[in-house]
Amino acid sequence: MSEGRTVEAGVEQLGAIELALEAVLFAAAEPVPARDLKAACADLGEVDQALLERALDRLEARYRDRAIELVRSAGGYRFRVRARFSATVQAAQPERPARLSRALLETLAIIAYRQPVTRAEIEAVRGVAVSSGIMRTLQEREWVRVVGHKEVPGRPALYATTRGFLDDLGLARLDELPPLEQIRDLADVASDAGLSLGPSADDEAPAPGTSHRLDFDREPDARD
Amino acid sequence: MSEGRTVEAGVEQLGAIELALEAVLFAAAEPVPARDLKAACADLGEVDQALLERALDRLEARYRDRAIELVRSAGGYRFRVRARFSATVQAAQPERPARLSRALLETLAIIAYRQPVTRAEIEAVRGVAVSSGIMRTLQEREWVRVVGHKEVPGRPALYATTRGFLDDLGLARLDELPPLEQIRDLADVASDAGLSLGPSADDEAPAPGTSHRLDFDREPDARD
Amino acid sequence: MDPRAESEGDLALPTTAETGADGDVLYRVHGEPVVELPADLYIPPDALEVFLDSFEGPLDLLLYLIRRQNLDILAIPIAEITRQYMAYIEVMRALRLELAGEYLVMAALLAEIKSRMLLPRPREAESDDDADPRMALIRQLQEYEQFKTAAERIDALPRMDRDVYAAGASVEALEGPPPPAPTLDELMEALAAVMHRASLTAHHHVSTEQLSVRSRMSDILERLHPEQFVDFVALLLSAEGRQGVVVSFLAILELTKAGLIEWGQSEPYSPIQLRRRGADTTEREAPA
Repeated sequence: MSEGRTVEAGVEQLGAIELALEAVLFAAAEPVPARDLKAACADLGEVDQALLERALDRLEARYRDRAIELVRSAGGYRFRVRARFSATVQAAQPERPARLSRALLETLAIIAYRQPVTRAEIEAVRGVAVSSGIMRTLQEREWVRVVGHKEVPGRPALYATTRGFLDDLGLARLDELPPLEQIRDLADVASDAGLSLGPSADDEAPAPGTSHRLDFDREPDARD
Repeated sequence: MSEGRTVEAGVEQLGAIELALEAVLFAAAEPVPARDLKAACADLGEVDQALLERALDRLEARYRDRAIELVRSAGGYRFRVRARFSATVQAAQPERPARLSRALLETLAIIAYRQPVTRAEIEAVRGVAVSSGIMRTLQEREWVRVVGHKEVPGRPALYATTRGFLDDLGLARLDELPPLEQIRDLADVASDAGLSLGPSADDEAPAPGTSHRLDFDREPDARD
Repeated sequence: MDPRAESEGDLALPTTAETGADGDVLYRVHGEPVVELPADLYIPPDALEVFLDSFEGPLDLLLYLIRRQNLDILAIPIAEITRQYMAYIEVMRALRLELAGEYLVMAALLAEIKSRMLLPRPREAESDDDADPRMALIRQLQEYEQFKTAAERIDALPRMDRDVYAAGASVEALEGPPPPAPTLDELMEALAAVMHRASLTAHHHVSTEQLSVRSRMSDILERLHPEQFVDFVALLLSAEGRQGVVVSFLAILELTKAGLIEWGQSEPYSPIQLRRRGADTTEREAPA
């Protein structure tokens, strides 16, 4: 009997937590970290990680057949309209944001895979100067931020991507980005290319599909 | 038999409409008028007012015991977090931001100076996307309102600032905002950071109600 | 290529200052002036400017030249690629495109590589890969292509507010401490930042209409309805005073220019009337 009441209370608590999470998640404009979700349940008894996850699982299940879904990305949890309803949403609000320029995307990609990285290092990879407008736009969009300064003359800013960047792409971690294409070893280059001047048009293109996981711990300037 | 199939199809259609409405309502920045809801169901067969209302009733019932509710007002339909979750939502925001976000301020400033303006136009000026969350916040704080719709495909909302916006800034009229030329000077100064050429004495930080140009010596009070 | 780009950073390419910035270099390297479009530029002349403008820089252009011939980066036919690259540079110059310095630096580098390959190399240097400028160029091309591809893949990921949408609900019903109000200084600072950024990136101008007019535009728009004409004179007179009439009149002109309102007259010489454009008669049907 007393055990039955405990179980009863447990179910009741779980339900209350689920509703509290629902309120917080729909009220927030951004993904909500687990810490804040727990804080929202302060009045609902002891809520540890396991209980929180049970409540989140229940919430997720509740929306399984609905137009929205509970997703987890770098910044935490958020409700999102399911991708298959994107066209429906667009029909109601057809103004789509402008496309991002290639210059901006390339700059963003270099920061994402090479971070932390200086502007000069980005320019070295792209072979052109990076406009101030692009760096400001990336920071304004809160996809990129300055994480420090490189201890070289001039102390240039070191740029890195933000949690918001991952959130906007629906990623939980940086290594969920598509892997970089592998670069062929330079040792091959020397032997393949030889020193002949003539065109070697019959050379095969580099084998596609060879890719590797990105090593994010690598120092950005290791290549030099 | 054929009647049975019609009813079956009807139930299926009703369910599809309900989901489409759910997607649109959760993605929207402001209350969605009935006509836009109908437009979102364009691919789901003939949707008349009665069918729409049935789907909305179903949707409303679906959230009866949840933390959010479907509300209907003159402007349209929207989901709203129930008032009894006020404390819960607050508890999840450990540090209430003392300042408004940069993105929100920029959006608000553009609406003030370019009104009536669409979201796409704001995005074109800012160079980055404006989230529905920001537009929702601006309207809920009653600094921004929808004054009409632009007659282009999709009929995007036209945004303008409100009386409350002026009140919160301590202004009597919109044209008490500093003229754009003055802000442009400010922008130029910002871009010349490094130059010690400060702004001249009479155009320091713009203060409320000072040094603005008026082409008309008296502006009638706003009618509202 | 981005003509607005600023040359602030150090380029990794070995720059040869004595030949880099000087326009003459093209002729000396090439041997003879380029007077007509190269035969392999099979792009309609009208589209050329757009086409050339779409390159993100000299590496992008080189990569294009190599890929177009299905060549392996690792075995660039320097002589041929250099010839084509120079041809494009010449076209850009002929079209008076703003030619970023980086393109000329690359031209100089290609010329240098080509000339070094024509000369007999000292034996002791042969094993030293780093001494071969072609190696550095190949490495850079590979690296650039790597990130070019990565950029395309990132762009293809479903993105918030473009492909997917956050689900949120109104917090209007919630009670709590009042949100901070913007200060005029914050607002001006934010706007100055936008305008600065806009001047760096785009051709968008925040034009300088009178705020009183823009404010009146909003007010008038809100008072008009698509299904019902309102008397033009009444709109003007509802604003008190002579200045109010002027402001209203300018606002109506602006709204007309923006295509937001339309004018009507039931018969000749009858009062001029206005209404909002569009025939949305259902918007106000939601029950209060």
